[in-house]
Amino acid sequence: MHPFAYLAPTTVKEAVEVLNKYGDKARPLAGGTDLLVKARANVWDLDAVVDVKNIPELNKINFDSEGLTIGASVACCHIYENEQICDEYEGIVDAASIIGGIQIQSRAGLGGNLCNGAPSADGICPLIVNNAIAIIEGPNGKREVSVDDFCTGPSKTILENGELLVSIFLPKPKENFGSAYTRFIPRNEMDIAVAAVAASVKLSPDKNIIEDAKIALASVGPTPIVAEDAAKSLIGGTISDELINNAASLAKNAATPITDMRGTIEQRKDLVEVLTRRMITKSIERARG
Amino acid sequence: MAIVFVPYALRKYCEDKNIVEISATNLGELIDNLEIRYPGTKAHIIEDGAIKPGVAAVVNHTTNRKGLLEKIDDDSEIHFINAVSGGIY
Amino acid sequence: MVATFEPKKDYKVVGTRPIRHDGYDKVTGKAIYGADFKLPGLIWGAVARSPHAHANIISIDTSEAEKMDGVLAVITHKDMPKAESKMVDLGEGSVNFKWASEKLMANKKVIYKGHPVAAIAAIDRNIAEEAARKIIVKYEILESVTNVVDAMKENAPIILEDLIGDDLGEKVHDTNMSEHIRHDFGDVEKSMKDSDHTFEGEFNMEMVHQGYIEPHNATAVWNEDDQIKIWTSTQGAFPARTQIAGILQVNVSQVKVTPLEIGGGFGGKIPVYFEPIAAILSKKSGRPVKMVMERTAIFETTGPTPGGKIKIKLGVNNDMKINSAISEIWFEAGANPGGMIGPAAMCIYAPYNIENMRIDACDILVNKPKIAAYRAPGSPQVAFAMESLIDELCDNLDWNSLDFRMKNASKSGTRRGDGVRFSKIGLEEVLSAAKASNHWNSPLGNPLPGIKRGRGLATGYWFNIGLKSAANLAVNSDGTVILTEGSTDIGGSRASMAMHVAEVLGIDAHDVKPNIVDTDSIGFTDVTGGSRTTYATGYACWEAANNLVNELKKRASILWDVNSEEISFNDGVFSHNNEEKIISFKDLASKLGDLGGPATSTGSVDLSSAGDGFGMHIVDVDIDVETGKTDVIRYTAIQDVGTAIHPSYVEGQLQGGAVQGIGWALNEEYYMLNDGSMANSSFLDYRMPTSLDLPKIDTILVEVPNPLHPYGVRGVGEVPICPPIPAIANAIKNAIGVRLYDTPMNAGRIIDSLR
Amino acid sequence: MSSSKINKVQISTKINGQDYDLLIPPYMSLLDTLREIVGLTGTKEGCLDGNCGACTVNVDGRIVDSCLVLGPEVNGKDVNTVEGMATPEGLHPLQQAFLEEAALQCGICTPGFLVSAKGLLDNEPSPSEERIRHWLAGNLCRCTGYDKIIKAVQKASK
Repeated sequence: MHPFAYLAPTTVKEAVEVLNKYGDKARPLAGGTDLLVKARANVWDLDAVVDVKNIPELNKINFDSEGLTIGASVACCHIYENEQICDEYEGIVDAASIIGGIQIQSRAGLGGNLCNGAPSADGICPLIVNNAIAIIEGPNGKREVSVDDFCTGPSKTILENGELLVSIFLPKPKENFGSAYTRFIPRNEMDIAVAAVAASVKLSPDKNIIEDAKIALASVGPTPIVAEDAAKSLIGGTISDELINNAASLAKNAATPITDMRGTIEQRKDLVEVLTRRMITKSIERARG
Repeated sequence: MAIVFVPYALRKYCEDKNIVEISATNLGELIDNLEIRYPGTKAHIIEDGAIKPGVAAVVNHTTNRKGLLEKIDDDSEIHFINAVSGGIY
Repeated sequence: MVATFEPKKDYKVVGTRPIRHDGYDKVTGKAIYGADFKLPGLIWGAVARSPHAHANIISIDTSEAEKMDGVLAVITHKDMPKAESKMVDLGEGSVNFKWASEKLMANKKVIYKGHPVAAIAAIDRNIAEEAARKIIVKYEILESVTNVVDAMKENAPIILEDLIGDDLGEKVHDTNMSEHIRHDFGDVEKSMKDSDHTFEGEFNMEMVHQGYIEPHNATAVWNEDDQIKIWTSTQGAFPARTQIAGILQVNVSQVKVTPLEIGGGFGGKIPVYFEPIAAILSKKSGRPVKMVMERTAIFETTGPTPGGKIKIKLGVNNDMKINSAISEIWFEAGANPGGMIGPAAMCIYAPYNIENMRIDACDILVNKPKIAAYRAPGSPQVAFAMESLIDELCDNLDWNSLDFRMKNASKSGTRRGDGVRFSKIGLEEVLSAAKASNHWNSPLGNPLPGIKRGRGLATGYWFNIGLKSAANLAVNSDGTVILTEGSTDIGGSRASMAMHVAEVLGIDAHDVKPNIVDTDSIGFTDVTGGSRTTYATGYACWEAANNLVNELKKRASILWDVNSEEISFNDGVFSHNNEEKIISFKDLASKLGDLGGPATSTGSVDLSSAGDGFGMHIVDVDIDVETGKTDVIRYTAIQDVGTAIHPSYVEGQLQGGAVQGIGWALNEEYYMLNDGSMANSSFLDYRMPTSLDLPKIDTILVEVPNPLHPYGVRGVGEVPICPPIPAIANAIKNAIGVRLYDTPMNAGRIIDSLR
Repeated sequence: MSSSKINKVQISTKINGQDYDLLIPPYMSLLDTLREIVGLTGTKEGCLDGNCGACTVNVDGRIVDSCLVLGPEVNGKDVNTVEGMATPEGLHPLQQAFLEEAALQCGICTPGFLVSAKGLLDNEPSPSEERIRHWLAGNLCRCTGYDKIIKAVQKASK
């Protein structure tokens, strides 16, 4: 591993300054579960690692009237141990409780998962279906980016050198909203998704019509995929097996997987269909309460 | 006489038989007598005065541990098979 | 003649469950494993490895690495002692030291990905690893082959130019096939033709790894007097010494190997990897050198057990008897010869009494790591093929597969595939226990909607080896006994060794203090492997204990001034003349100071076999028919264990073996890319089972004592990895109605089979 | 760049209840800090990428893979390892249960399992079998098939 310095700024400003100074030779350290693996595998030759866990904004979970703000270095365990998050953002909790094992969940968080930008990331699709916004600060100030647009390729994101993800904002769920996330893995834990699906729905007051929906797919393309056609097909529809199956089939069409050690194109596309059906159904169940 | 199960590779030296009977009191003598009766066999079993690397001599149920000195009885059966530990190193 | 023993029932120590002697150290973190060992002045070694699976080395430039601060030595193949290319018999196998040496440090070409090309010693591990990255090697990349079919093609690239293959006794040049053997008995062709029904199948398996959690490691000191000291986690200090001496071209007496605690091996820690390299780095740097292997390299360059192709054809008659069997086995050897075709041939038909049989088996080189032993090497593969085909024919002919197995079961006198007759075996008892088991007699129950449930069973066999072991005993004045032995304790064997001694001496298991010592401190002892340790080293302990009793009788004879032959010993008490004079073992021990001084004894054996072992496993699986996900929901392992010395650790062997087999069956594989590299060389993607992937593993210990051991011990460690793969294949078939012929039987394959 | 050009950093940390001031390379993992600097080798290296759990330690009440934590990150924190489980009065109930249930074979994964299981029982004294299996999924054992490990944790549960 290339020897690096350890820096632990206590303000966002300081962190941005130092990240900007080192350019691509520095990375923020939150959970470290991706960073240290990549440094050790010589994927990155870093001169500095910037531990961002001492910056208050990055460590906070905050609810207000608009929604929920999760600091970029908040670990998964703090997410699924938070009762209000468990009540309101079930799809997010689905993901937070299956990333790695308990040891990983003590450290890894959604912020790091997002910045790592893996096509198989468990955390990103649930953020997408919850309409999450990434709050970023950099040398040129603050900007907000929809998580839908955050990833640009395998391990590539819109983050520029010197920019720091500060937090993720999740709008307050509307009435009769439900979200869910699942992945297919050969083992029951400690595995990388062969294919994964997040879904969210907002139901009509009588809970029979889908008023809004969003579907996102992981591990079946170079980035998380927003399956727009599938979601659109649900909107305005009365809940039925046919409606759900049709959306699942459209989601399958949206998947652009490759064949690799984790699965084949055909297997992954089929899984998308199965998992989409299951996640829409689960979102509806949750929305109905 | 002891029964020798002829390894497939040696059957061409043994009139295509898969079993031959040889009398001997120990394994070394048996292999010598086998060579007298069926010339060409010994070189496949013995090298530098010992059983070849990779060959295991089985007397009755189990691999013998006394090499060429292993006692042979009249009702013994002898197999020459691949040494089990061939893959160890 | 080989001594035989009548089984006993009224043991005092054998069959109990004392806490293992090394347990306290291991649960408190005090035990010293290889990587925990430190010496004054210790420096670290690291290796530069080939990124290619097959390439000629054009040049190696070490100058940048040598310039780095903190680097103390750099070596390449030029620093490796040169050995002749010749097979050398080591007593327990054979080795070509030229190949063995070049496997550890490439000479003119690299033949597997990760093949070491240089090694560095530096003041710390990170500097050594960084220096390894600065070794510049120019390669001429060659086409690689990573499966047996490609390796046997007409124009396949040749991996070892100096290999002379043996094709049924004929020499072959320019080949990747190192050996083709055949066994045949009876008239296979005619009997096959005459059979009422014939069934055939081809089975393909991917290479898998032992997956021990502890990385390979070694610490070496090459002293100025050319005495070499090695501390390592090895399954056999003596076989390690033999290999190290051979590769370094020194006498065995110049090498002292101290076995430290070992974190799993399963056969994979019999070969040496870092030990000779660390020694040469020590010689060059003048410092003790420690090396610990990274996980990727462990997958890419150590261990695995062969994948390959197995074809079987069976002829059966309407009386439910197997009439004829023909099989062909092609196994990967890795990049050097010496795979597992011999044992595969021994095992393939072992559970069945078949009059007419033929086996062809080929050992084939591929650009993958040289395979090492892995728990019953060769047997799980052929069990998958044979036991799957047996179930297939039973399905087709509507026969109960357990009854079919009973009807054809091997017994004493049955010949296995290589022609050798079985001695006393317990297969029929195992099958009866399976038939009577709660699992077999329980209904399958109803799965959740969308899930299909199935049950499968299969047998497995391993022959269990004997070989050499030594043990020494010394009596303490407080009546305890020091036991010194040479079998590295990989799973609780210290306890069973101590129990062997305690049973003879009539003392408590904890009054015997077992110690595992270096190669200068005990007689030659073979590997902890082959399911031999409790059998052979236990036998040596038993012998040493009996010799100690005789020695102590002499001491009692001094005490009582009687003839020692008149003294008897029972239940820990020496007596003379119908108990007119008696003294306990402990009391006598306290008086030894005045009775001739310390009492010691030794035991030494060279045994032929640890008694053939058979098992049967029963498994229930749930399969999600939409995703192909398989969950093992119930599992029972039944096995003839001879006599269980410490039943807890015997059960543990059955459970651990079963779970390794479950992983092999469902997910584990070397997923190879076209460039000859392994794509999934991490624990993340290699996917060994976690605790959440498994149910309880129930065990049924069947005890048919082995007459070749004083307490009836049979080898137990390897049999349990043989049945799981076919048992799961049979359960999958039972659940979804489709049979899989390839491993791993992962979700993708299951879904494909349903399409 | 060689490591000698990177300045070492000073950290103050509590390990198994004992205060330590340590000078370490900034890129050194907590695992290596414990093993190489402090000399606590009970915590084992298995994979160095967070997939085996052999290096599990407890930091401020949470179990973590110490191979994925930098030494400097535990400045001011409370680290507990397998060496801190037993007291002068005796073994921790989990350690005792592991011995009695024969829940270890080679023992290399045992420290990680013990620290993980303690992390569970400290907060949930009576977990279900399913919960134990889920909690321990980040710890690989290749020897035992987990059966006896689960039994041992159940035995040490209340």
